[in-house]
Amino acid sequence: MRRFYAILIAAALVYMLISFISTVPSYGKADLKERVSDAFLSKSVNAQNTKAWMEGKAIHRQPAKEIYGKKVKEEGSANVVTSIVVNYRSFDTLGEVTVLFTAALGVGLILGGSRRKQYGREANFVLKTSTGILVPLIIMFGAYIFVHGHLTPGGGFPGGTIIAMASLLLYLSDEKFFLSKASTGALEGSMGGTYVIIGLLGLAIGGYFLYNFLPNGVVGNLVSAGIVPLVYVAIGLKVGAELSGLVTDLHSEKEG
Amino acid sequence: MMVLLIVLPLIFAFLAAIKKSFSYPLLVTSTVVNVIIVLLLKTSVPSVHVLGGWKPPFGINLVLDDASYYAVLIANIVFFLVALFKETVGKYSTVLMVMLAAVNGFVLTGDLFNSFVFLEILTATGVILASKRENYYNAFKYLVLGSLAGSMYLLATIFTYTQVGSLNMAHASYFAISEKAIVVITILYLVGLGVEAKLFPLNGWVSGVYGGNDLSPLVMATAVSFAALYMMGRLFLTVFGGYALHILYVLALITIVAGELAALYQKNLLKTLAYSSIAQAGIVLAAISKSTEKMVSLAYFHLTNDVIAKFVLFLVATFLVYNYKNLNGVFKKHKVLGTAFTISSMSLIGFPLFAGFQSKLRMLMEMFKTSDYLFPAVLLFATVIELTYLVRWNVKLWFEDIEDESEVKGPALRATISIILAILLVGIFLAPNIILNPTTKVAKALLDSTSYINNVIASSMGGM
Amino acid sequence: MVFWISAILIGIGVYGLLTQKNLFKQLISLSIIDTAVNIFIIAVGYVDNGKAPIYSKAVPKFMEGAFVDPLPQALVLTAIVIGVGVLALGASLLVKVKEKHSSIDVENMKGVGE
Amino acid sequence: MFTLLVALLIFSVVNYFISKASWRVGSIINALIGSYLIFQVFTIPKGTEVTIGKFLGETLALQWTNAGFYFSFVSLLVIVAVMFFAIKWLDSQKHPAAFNMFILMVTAGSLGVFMAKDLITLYIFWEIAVLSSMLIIPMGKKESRKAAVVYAVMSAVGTYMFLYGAFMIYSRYGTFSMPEIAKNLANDPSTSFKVAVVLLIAAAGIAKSGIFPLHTWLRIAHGNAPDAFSAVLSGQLVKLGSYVLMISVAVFPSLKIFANLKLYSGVPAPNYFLIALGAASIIIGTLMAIKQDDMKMLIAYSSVANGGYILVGIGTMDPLGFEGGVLHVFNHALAAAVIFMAFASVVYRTHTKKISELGGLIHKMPITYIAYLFAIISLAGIPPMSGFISKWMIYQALVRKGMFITAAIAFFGSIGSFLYVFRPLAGVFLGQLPRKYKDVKEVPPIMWIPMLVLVAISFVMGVWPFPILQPIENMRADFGIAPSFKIADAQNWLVRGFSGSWNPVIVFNLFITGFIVAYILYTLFPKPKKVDLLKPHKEEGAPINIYTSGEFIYTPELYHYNTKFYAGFERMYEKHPSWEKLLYMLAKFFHDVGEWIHGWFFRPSPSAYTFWLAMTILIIFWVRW
Repeated sequence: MRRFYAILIAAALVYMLISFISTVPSYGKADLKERVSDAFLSKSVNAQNTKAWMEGKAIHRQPAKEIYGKKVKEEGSANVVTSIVVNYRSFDTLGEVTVLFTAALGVGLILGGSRRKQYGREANFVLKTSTGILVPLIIMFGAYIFVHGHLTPGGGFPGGTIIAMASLLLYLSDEKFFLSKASTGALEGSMGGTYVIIGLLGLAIGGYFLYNFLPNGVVGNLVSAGIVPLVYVAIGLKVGAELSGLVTDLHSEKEG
Repeated sequence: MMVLLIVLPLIFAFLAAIKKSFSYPLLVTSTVVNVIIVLLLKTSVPSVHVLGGWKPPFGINLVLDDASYYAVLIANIVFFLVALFKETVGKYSTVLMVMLAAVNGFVLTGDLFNSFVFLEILTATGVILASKRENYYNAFKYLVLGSLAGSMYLLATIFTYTQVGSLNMAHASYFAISEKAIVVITILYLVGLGVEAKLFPLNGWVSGVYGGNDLSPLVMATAVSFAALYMMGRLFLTVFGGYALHILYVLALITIVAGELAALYQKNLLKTLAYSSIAQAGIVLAAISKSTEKMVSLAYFHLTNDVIAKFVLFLVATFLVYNYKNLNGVFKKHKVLGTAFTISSMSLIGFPLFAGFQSKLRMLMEMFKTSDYLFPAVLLFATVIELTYLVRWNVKLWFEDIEDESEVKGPALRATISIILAILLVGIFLAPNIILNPTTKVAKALLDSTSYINNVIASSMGGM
Repeated sequence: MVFWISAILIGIGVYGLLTQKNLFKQLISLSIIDTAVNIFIIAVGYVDNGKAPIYSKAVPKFMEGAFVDPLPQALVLTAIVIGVGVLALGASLLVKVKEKHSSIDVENMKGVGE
Repeated sequence: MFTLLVALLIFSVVNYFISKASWRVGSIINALIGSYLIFQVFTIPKGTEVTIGKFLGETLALQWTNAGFYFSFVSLLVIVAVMFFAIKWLDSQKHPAAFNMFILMVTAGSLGVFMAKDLITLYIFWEIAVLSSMLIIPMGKKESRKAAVVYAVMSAVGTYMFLYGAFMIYSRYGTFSMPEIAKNLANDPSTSFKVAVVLLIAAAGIAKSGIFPLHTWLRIAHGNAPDAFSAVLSGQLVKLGSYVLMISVAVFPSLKIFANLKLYSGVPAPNYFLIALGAASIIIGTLMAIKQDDMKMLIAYSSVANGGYILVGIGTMDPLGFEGGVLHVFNHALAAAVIFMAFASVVYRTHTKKISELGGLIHKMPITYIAYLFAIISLAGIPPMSGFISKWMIYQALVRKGMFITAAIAFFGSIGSFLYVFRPLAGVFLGQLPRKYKDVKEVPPIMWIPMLVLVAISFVMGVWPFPILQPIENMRADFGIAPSFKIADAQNWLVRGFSGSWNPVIVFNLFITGFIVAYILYTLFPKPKKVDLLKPHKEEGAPINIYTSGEFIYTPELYHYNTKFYAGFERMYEKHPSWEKLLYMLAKFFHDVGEWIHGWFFRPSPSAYTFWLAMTILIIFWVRW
């Protein structure tokens, strides 16, 4: 009976959501001209006239222009999603980093473990050996991902997660392995601090928090897009440390 | 400048992660610095900070106007006061710093998605605080409800994006959203924010979280509650001016009655106060939903009184509950705490000589002026019930024969702060304008979406 | 169509939350809802025949309709991370719930009645 | 005036700290302040107006009227007597300092109520009085904790109805000032509005003076409050209610306001309704008082009955009835105060308030006995005490208006009052002295002097009532209730009614003569002998086999003739429906609803939360489309 009612309610909710969907432009027909995204894509936010844009009278249409391999004054990352995540809406990302930070903190506080939990089962030979081979590669791959965050798909979060995979692998393969809280915490904290300090430098230099105070370079180059790669490196290391810490917490227990 | 309110606690929190033993001093420092910054900011109201220099509606912007200034002021002072209690804060100082940043961000932000992010941080930190003293199941319930609400909030934000084309609040307010879409958006926002704002059937988490330990009610019932109710006003008055207010009104009235009745039933002191705080939130929401300048101003006036009173009540109650097995007659041992408790509860009821009287009576009068006879009736009915259980508790705590003979040393700091705040409540009764003037400005700022939009637009023209 | 999928997924998540007695399954239902919302967000930004919004040698030029909407993708990135955080918190809480109440099944938990 | 009130409020806090050092000094200071206040009320010129300040754009003001003067004077008499009484009595209390503080606050609050010119000022001071008295009540024994809550809730029900009414008035006329409201109400065409407003305003008075539907708090609050404070509660605080009732029918001239309504027995329907409530209170109060074994609860119920008399008198809006009702305020205040103080003295010495455990105290506490005796004579309305005058006036008015049923009830109440006041008299003071009280002594002079002073005032006013009738006449004139003849005729020593007039001095002389004759007869007859109450038990052991008047006597206490004093009479209505139970059921109902809400919405699992969240969205969705 309970399930029946649950189905009814869920069905009613689905019906309601579907009726809501009628207000959204149909799938694939999104018109970017009406959205802020066009300005992001064409890297022409500074050229917009806010008032006119909001009133909808302005030329929402952005002229086609060459971007890859050019020097674009406004923004320099080839990956537009990255340019949004770490530049246009970098503050969201700071919040996001904070959520993760909070989660890691919370897991630490809630579980409160301080030593490695023993499961009493030995990892097999294949796992052990391959871990030894794979871990450096994984870490390198992770680092590659977040260093190239502004050029290719990926970025700090995936990169960090991949790094955390390495530590997870280590945990799985070795009952004794234990990352000290102090080290992950220190990396986490210092990298988070780096992000904020980069932002504050922007505030000091440009007058805006998280202002891009470095030259943008040429779109598509590794050294380009100003503070974006720096921030992504910080985020990558931070997320890596955080998730490793999280894994550590899940694999630890209270003393005694 | 205003961005420092968010960033400084955050960087302090990150530093605290490096060296755990510094976390408490860092918490105190960050709250003190924040209070100072807030006070310095007074001169720069209204202003808009454009993050990264990306002008709205493209980038994210923080808006400091009269409304958000007031909310930030209250929140930071509350955090400062909480930070003084070293034992209570315990291991949770880093969490509190993050939460402070989140509250400030939630209040200041002018971007819908950004507010979602901060809402989620608030929920996450709230869950962590709630889990103190092994209160895990209640924390989990809060987590489920909170993140469900977060999903609704996010959905609403996305619907707004598809309609408006940006995530900026000023733009959303400026944009004429189609009738059909705005219904969708407001319903989802109402449910999403309703959980934090303790709107009726969505507030099941409150008693577990407020009643579960000695730290979470102190911040959740005061600063976070204030921020959530501020956001309610910001969204439903400034951004979606006027939509869904009648739904809010009905739900708020039900909230008042349900909260009071549940409190009447409660035998646990902290939970009683938690339910009472639900009812008070209902009153505030009902007043907000009237969307006239006077009523909104009174809503925040009432909320301020409630926040002060609740802070004192929880400060005293948590001390009692976690130090004595039996509460009968404990105030005979702690006269100062008792006096503060009584004054605050009388203020909550709305007896003359205390702040609650000013806000309740003014609200009644205003309602009668606009010939709404339902809200006053509900309010007065609720007051009778509120009086019943608060008097019952006061009498029990003061006059019953002592059963728990143990005596805990008088907490000097707690007593001082609670009595000072209690005296402040009397002061507000005598000079209500010290609160009413700012809240009138709050109401003006919340209701005047034109100048809100203009501020934001101006920031994109001329910089900071 | 994708919209429908996300709506149905939300329905499934809600169904799970309503019927499951195991708290961890509820947490997973929650995660399903999160995912559904994320799918919805991504779907909202899709443009027919649009490419991933990354400039490269293949697509060096900004052109109308050439790319899908990058903003929802950025939002989803944030939303996913938030979901992860919440999930981690919930899971760790459940570990402790299990320790304290000896079960994570709503009906078998001890000492939660008030 | 305002400075006076504020000074009182501030000083009450100061006095707390003085009393902390030495409560006796504090209580002496209290008594001195009280005495000063009595002189002060005579010096304020009538019609003085003081503006307190602005509240929400409305001016709050105090105004010194005849009514205010009369009520303040009566209140102060009672309060000051209790303050003097407390100087010694307080050493039996646990919280003397707090008592000193709150009683001063009660004084300030009540004076403020009587001085208020507008409804909001009245409300503010009213709440101050309620709040401070609410904090004194739980200082008594165990039960008093619950009593305080019941008191606060009942009072709040009335008060908030009052407030609702006040705001309804404000939203219509834009003023809180009572004279203006009176003017506006008289010209208002909407009958339903007027009826609603007047009854809402009256609700506060009904709750406070213990009129029928909200009377139950008197038993528990008066019965369990600290003993001397019961005197203030019954003698003074209840009169705040009478004052508000007077406002609702006299200050808002009901005869003019309801001129277009049908008259029943010469009074408009709302007044008739109030009179009916008053009559119901008389019946309930009397019958319940007769049953009580606890002497304080007994007098508490008698306060219900007497509140009924006052309401009936005022409600008639007849010159005689009005004067009678208002004079009854004075009489009952004094009588109830003395009775409760006498009981407080008894409890002070014997530590019990059960009538059946006491007896024979006349030999040990003769002065208290005399004070009590005269007080109950006044309460029962027997000449030469002043109680007679007010009851006589009320009867006159009722008969003249043709309200025979109400008159019959009033007579019934009067006879009933003989029964119930006699019960403590016989049980506490007369009869046999239980052995354990053989060392009981009379209370010290500082405690009996206030009682005797009040009794003396009541007595003098019974013989020569014109000084107290004068302010009442002034009041009546203020409210425009003009009689066709002069009621209090001091020149001819006459009090006039519709059916004749009488000379209080002559009546007094007759009674004194009768008393002297009776005393002579008493001395001529042989003296009664004393029997040891416990003697048979000591000689014969367990007295199980003793059987008397249909009862087995298991314990010596059952020998006491006060046990089941009015058993025969009580049996006639022992299965009566209990209103108190009904109110408790209501309270239980809200409590259960709270439990239900708690169980359905707040306690459950995440699933249930999800359910409610989904339902909320769906319901809103459904309502919107």
